[in-house]
Amino acid sequence: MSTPTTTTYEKHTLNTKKKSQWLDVWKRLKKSRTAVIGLILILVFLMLALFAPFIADYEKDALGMNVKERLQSPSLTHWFGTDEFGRDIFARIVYGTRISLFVGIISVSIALSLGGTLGAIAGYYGGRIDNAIMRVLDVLLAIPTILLAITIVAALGASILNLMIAVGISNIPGFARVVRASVLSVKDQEYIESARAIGARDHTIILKHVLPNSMAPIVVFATLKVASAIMATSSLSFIGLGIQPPTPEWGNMLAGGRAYIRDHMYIVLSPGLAIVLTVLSLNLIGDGLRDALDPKLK
Amino acid sequence: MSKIILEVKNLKKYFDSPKGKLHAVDDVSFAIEKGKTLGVVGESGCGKSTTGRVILRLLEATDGEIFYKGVNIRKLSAAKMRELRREMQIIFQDPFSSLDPRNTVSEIIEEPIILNKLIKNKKQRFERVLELMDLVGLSRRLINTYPHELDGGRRQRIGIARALALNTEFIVCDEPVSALDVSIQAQILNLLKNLQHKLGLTYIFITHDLSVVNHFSDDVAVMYLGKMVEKAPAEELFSHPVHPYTQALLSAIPRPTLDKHEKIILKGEITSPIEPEPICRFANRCRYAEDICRREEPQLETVEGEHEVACHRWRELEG
Amino acid sequence: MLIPVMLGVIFLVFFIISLTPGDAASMILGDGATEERIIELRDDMGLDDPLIVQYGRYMWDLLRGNMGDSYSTGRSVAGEIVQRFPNTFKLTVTAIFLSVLISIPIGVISATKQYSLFDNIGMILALVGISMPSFWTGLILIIIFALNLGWFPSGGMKGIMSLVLPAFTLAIASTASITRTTRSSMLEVIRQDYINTAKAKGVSRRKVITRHALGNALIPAVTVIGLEFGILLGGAVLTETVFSWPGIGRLMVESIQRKDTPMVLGCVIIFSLSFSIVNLIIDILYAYIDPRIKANYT
Amino acid sequence: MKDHILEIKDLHIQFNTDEGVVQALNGIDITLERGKTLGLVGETGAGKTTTALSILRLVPRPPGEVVRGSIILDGIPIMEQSEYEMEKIRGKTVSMIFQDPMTALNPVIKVGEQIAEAISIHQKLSKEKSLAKAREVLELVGIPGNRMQEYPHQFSGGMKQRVIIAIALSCSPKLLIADEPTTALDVTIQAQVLELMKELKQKFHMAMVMISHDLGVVAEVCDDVAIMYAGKIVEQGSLEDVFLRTKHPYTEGLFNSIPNIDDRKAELIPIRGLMSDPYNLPSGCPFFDRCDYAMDICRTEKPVKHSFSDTHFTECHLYTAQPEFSLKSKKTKE
Repeated sequence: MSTPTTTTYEKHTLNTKKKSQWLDVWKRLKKSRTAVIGLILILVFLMLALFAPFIADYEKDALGMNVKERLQSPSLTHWFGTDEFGRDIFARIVYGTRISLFVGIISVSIALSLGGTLGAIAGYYGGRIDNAIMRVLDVLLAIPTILLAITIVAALGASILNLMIAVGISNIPGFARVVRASVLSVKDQEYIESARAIGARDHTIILKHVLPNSMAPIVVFATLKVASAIMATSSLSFIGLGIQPPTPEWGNMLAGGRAYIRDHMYIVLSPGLAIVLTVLSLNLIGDGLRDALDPKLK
Repeated sequence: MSKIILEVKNLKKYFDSPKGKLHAVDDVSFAIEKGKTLGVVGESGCGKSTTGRVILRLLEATDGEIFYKGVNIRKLSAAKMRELRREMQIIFQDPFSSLDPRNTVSEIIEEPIILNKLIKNKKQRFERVLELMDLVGLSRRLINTYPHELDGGRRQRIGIARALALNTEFIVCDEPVSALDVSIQAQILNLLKNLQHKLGLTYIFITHDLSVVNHFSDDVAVMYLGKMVEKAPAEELFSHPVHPYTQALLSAIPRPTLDKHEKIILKGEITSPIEPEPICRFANRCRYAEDICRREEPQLETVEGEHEVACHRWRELEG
Repeated sequence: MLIPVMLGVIFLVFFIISLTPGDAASMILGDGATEERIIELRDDMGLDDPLIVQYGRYMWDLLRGNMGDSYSTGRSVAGEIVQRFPNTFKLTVTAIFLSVLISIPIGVISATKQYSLFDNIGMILALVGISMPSFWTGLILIIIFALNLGWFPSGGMKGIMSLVLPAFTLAIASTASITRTTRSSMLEVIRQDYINTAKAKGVSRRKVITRHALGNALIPAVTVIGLEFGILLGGAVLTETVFSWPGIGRLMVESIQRKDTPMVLGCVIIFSLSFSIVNLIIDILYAYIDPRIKANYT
Repeated sequence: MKDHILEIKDLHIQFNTDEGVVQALNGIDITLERGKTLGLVGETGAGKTTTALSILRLVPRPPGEVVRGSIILDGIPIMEQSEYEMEKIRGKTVSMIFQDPMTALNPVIKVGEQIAEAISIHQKLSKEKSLAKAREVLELVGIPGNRMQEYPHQFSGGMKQRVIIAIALSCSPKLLIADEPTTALDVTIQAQVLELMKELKQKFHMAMVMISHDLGVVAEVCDDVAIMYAGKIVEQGSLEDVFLRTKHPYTEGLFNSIPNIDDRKAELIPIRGLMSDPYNLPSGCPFFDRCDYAMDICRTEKPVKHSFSDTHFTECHLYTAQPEFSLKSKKTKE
C-alpha cells in the first residue's frame, strides 16, 4: 500500500502539448546500457548491408575465385583472411549481412501478418472460431519450428524465396499465440467495454483500442523472432537447404569452411561471430524493449 | 406513471460455466423514475454489476425485457441501440482499467462526441471538452495528460466527463467510488449528486457499500445470488429491513461511532449460483430457515406501499 | 489430445512432402529406366491416386508399423528409424538433463541476488548463449577440445567421451533460456504476498527460497523446459551433422539430400511424436507441481 | 511506567527509487500496552503498511532505508538484531496478517502444512506433532480439521483469511499486526472475521496493531487510535479521545467524508485536494494545503506534538497558538 511504486501521483507539470508515448519508451530504452549496445551493433550491421557495394566489390571480392590467395590468414589486405577458393571472407560477410537481415525481416513479416491476423481473430472473437484456429495451430506447434522449416524447404527446393516462406510459415503459430494472448488481455479491460458503451463499432474498437494496447508484447516478440529467423536461415544454409553457394551467406560459409578447421580455424570464426553479434544485438534490443514498454516489470 | 424512464421485467442472465449454467441475474424486475436514483446493493457475486451491463446491452440478456422510455431495447437493432447509447451511459468501478492508457484526457472525453458525430467542428469540440472538464471539476491544464499520470479521483472524474459528453439522461454507476480513498470518495459522491440536480440525470447506483447507498439513493434494491430479495424506498429499507439477509447486511456494517450495536453473524456456506435449485437461495445461511425455505422459491411480496420482500416467513417474523 | 494432433501432423507433413517436385518412380529406378517401367511402378506405388487416398494408405501401413521403404537403399524406413532413434534419444536427453541441472540453480541464485556481479555476468552469458548457433558452437568446441586439446573425439559415436561435446553443444542454448525463465519467474514470485507471509512466520531466508518460492517459480520453468525440448530436437539435426552423430537428425539431412521422401517423412513424424510425448509428460508434471491444475482435471 | 509490548521512537524510513526519494515515514512514535489494540488509520500512501513491516523488519531493502529511529518489541531492540535472531522473533513474538487473503497463501502448499510450518520452526516439534497442533489451531478459527489436506484455491476468501489468522496465531504471538485484514472481504464475511479476531485476541491476551482505512472497523476492534497522514501520526489517543474529542483537522475531515448510515440526509464534507506528492513533501505541515484552518506558520514550519492528556496528542499548530482552540464542527453525532 504505502510502497511508492504502486501509487501514481500526479506529476505537477503543465502539459500544453500531447506527448508521444513512444518518446517515453525511447527515453527508457536509452537508459538501458545493454539495449544501447544492441542498437549500435545492429546499426553497424545495417550500415554494412546498406553500403556493401562501397565496402567491397560483389563480383570481384565476394565471388571471384583466386586460387593463388586461397586459405590466407587474416592480414591487412584480407581482414578476416580468405577461404578455400581464395575469396575475401570480410567481403563475403558484408554481403552475407544483406541476406541475413533481409531474410530475417521478410520471414518475420510473413509470420507476423499471417500469424498475427489469425491470433487477433481468435482472441477477439473467441468461442468456436478461436477453438478452430487454435486446434490447427496445435498441429503446427507439435512440429519443432526448425524441423517444419527444414521439411518445407526440402519439399519446395532450396531458394531464397522458399527459405523465407519456410521460416515465415514455421513461425506462424508463435505469432498467433502471442497476438492472441495480448488481445485477450486487452479485450477484458474495462476501457473496451467503455468504448462499446459510447457506441463504438467492432472495427473502431479493434483498430483504435485493442491493437495499439496489445502492441508492446508483439513488438518485443517480433524483435526476438528476427533474431531467431536469422539463426534459422544460417542453420538451413549450413545443412545445404538455404542459400546455395557461391552466394555468400554466413551459414553456408561455415559449411564450406568446415573441412579446413584443423589448420585454418579463422575461416569459421568470423562468419560465426557475425551470426552471434547480429542475433545478440537483436536479443539485447528485444530485452530492452520489454523493460521499456512495461515499466512495472522493473 | 409516465415518469418511469427505465423498466426491467423478469431479467435473466445466465453464463456458461464448465459445471453448468451460472445464474448471475435470475428474474429481476424493477422500474426507475426520471431524475431518481435506484441503489442496487449486494455482496460480490450477487449479480449487481451484471444487471447494470445487461441493461445497457453490454452483455446480452438471456431472457426478459428492458424498456427505456417505453421502448423494449432488447429488440432494437445494433444501429438503433448505438443511437440510444447517446442517452444511456455507464461509469465504471476501476478508474485504472476503464480509461484507455494510450489516450490523453481530451481524447478520452471527445471520443464519444466524435463517434456519434455530435460536433464536427474541431474548435467547438475542444470548447465542449473544456466545458465538460469544468463541469466535473478537472483542472484545464490536465487536458493533455495521460490517465496513468493522475490519481484515482481525477481518473474517475474523466470517466464521468466522458459519460456526460453525449446527451446523457441515464447513467449506470458501477461501484464508482469503491476504489477510492474516503476523502476522495466524498468528493466524487458530491459531484455525482450535484450533476444529478443540475442535469436531471437518472442513476442506477451499484455498490456493496450500504452507507454510500443510503446516502445516495431514493430507492434501494438488495440482491443476493442473482435474486432481488428486498426493495424499498431507502428510508424505509434502512429503518425497517424485513428480509433476514438485509437485516444481517445492515447489522454487519462497521459504524464509526462508539455505541455498540448487536451484530447478526451469518453462518453456513454460500449456495452455489450454478444451476441453483428452486428454493430460497439464502436458506443455507438464514437463522430463520424452515422446511418451506428449502422446498420452494419465495416470490416478491408487498410489505407496505413500495416495500417488497422475497421471503417465505416475513409475515411471521414481522408479527 | 495426442492422437488427433499426431493425425494432423502426419497429414500436414505428408501434404508438404507431396509438394516435392520430381517423380518418385523415376528416382527409384534411376536414369536408365524405360517409360514403361516407370508407369508400371507408379501404378504399383499408387502415385496417381488422389492425395487423400495415398494418405489413407500411408496411415494404414503406419498403424501396422510400416513406414515404407527408402527410395535410395530400399531398406525399411521403420527399421532404420528404430535403429537410429536410441542415439538421438541419448543425445537429447543428456542435453536436457545438463540444461536443467545447470540452469535452475543459476536462475535461482541470480534472482535472489538481483543486480549482483553473479547475476549480471550470468545474465550476459545467458544472452550470449541463446545467441550462438549450435552448429557454430559445435565447430568451435571441436577446434578447442578435439583438435587442439585432444580431450574428446571430434565426431562419431564411440563410448561416453564422444557424447560430451555434442551434448554440451546442444545444451547451451536451452540452458541459457531456462536460466532466464527461472530467474524472471523467481523474481516475480519473491514479490508475492505469500512470500511475506512466510517471512512473517519466521521461515529462514533459505527455506523461503527453496520451499516457498521455488515450487511456484518452477511452474513457468517447466513450460519452458517442454518448449526447449522441441528446440533441442531441431538442434539435434544440426548437432548430429556437425559431430557425425548417427541419429535421426543426420539421417534426415542425408535423406533430404538424396530426395528420399519416405525417410524424411518418417524422421519428421518421429521427431514430432517425441515432442508431443514430452509435452504430454510436461502436462502430467504440471498436475504434480500445481494443485490448481489438478483440480481442473478431476 | 507501564509495561509496553511495543515502543517505536522517531522512526524515519525512506524509499530510494529511480524517480527520487520517497519519505515514507517521517518520525513515527507509537507505544502500545500489552493486550491492547491500536488502530492505525490513514489513506493510501500514508505509511501504514511501511510502519507495520518495519516492526517485523520486513521493509524491502533496497529500496527501503531506515534513516533513524528505534523500535523496541517486547524489550528487544529490533534494529540491532541479526537476521537470524529476527527469524526467531517473527511468528513467535510478533506475527502479521496481510491484506489480500487471495494472494497471501502459498498456492502450492497444503494449508495444514502452511500452518504447521510456523509451529515446527518455533516450537521445535516433529512433523506429526506440528500437524496435530495445526489442526487444533485450524479448528480454533472455525475450519473443520479435515480440510488440512486441501490447497488454498479450494477455500473461499473468508476461509482463506481464517487460515491466515490461524498461521499468525499458531505460536501465540504477543503482538499481532493485521494489515487491513477485512478490506478485501464482503460485509457479512467481514463481520464474521472481525468477530473471530476479537474473540481470539481475548483468548490469547495479545496486543494488536490493526491497520485500516475504515474508522468503522477501528471503532469496533480497537482501544487506541492513531491517525496517519503523509508518514506522520497526526493524532493519537484512546477511541473516545479521537472519536469524541477530535483535535486534528484531518481527522475531522475523515469523519466528515464518511456517509452516515443512520442519517441519510447528512451532507458529506470532503477534504479538498489531494495528498502531497511523497517525492516532494512540503517543508511545513504536510496537510497545510488541504486544511481549512491553515495559518501562515503551517506553510513554513513543521508542527510539533501537543498533548491534551497522557494518552491524547496531536501534531498541529492550532493548539500551540491557541490552546483553547476547538474545531468548527464534527458532523458525526454520538
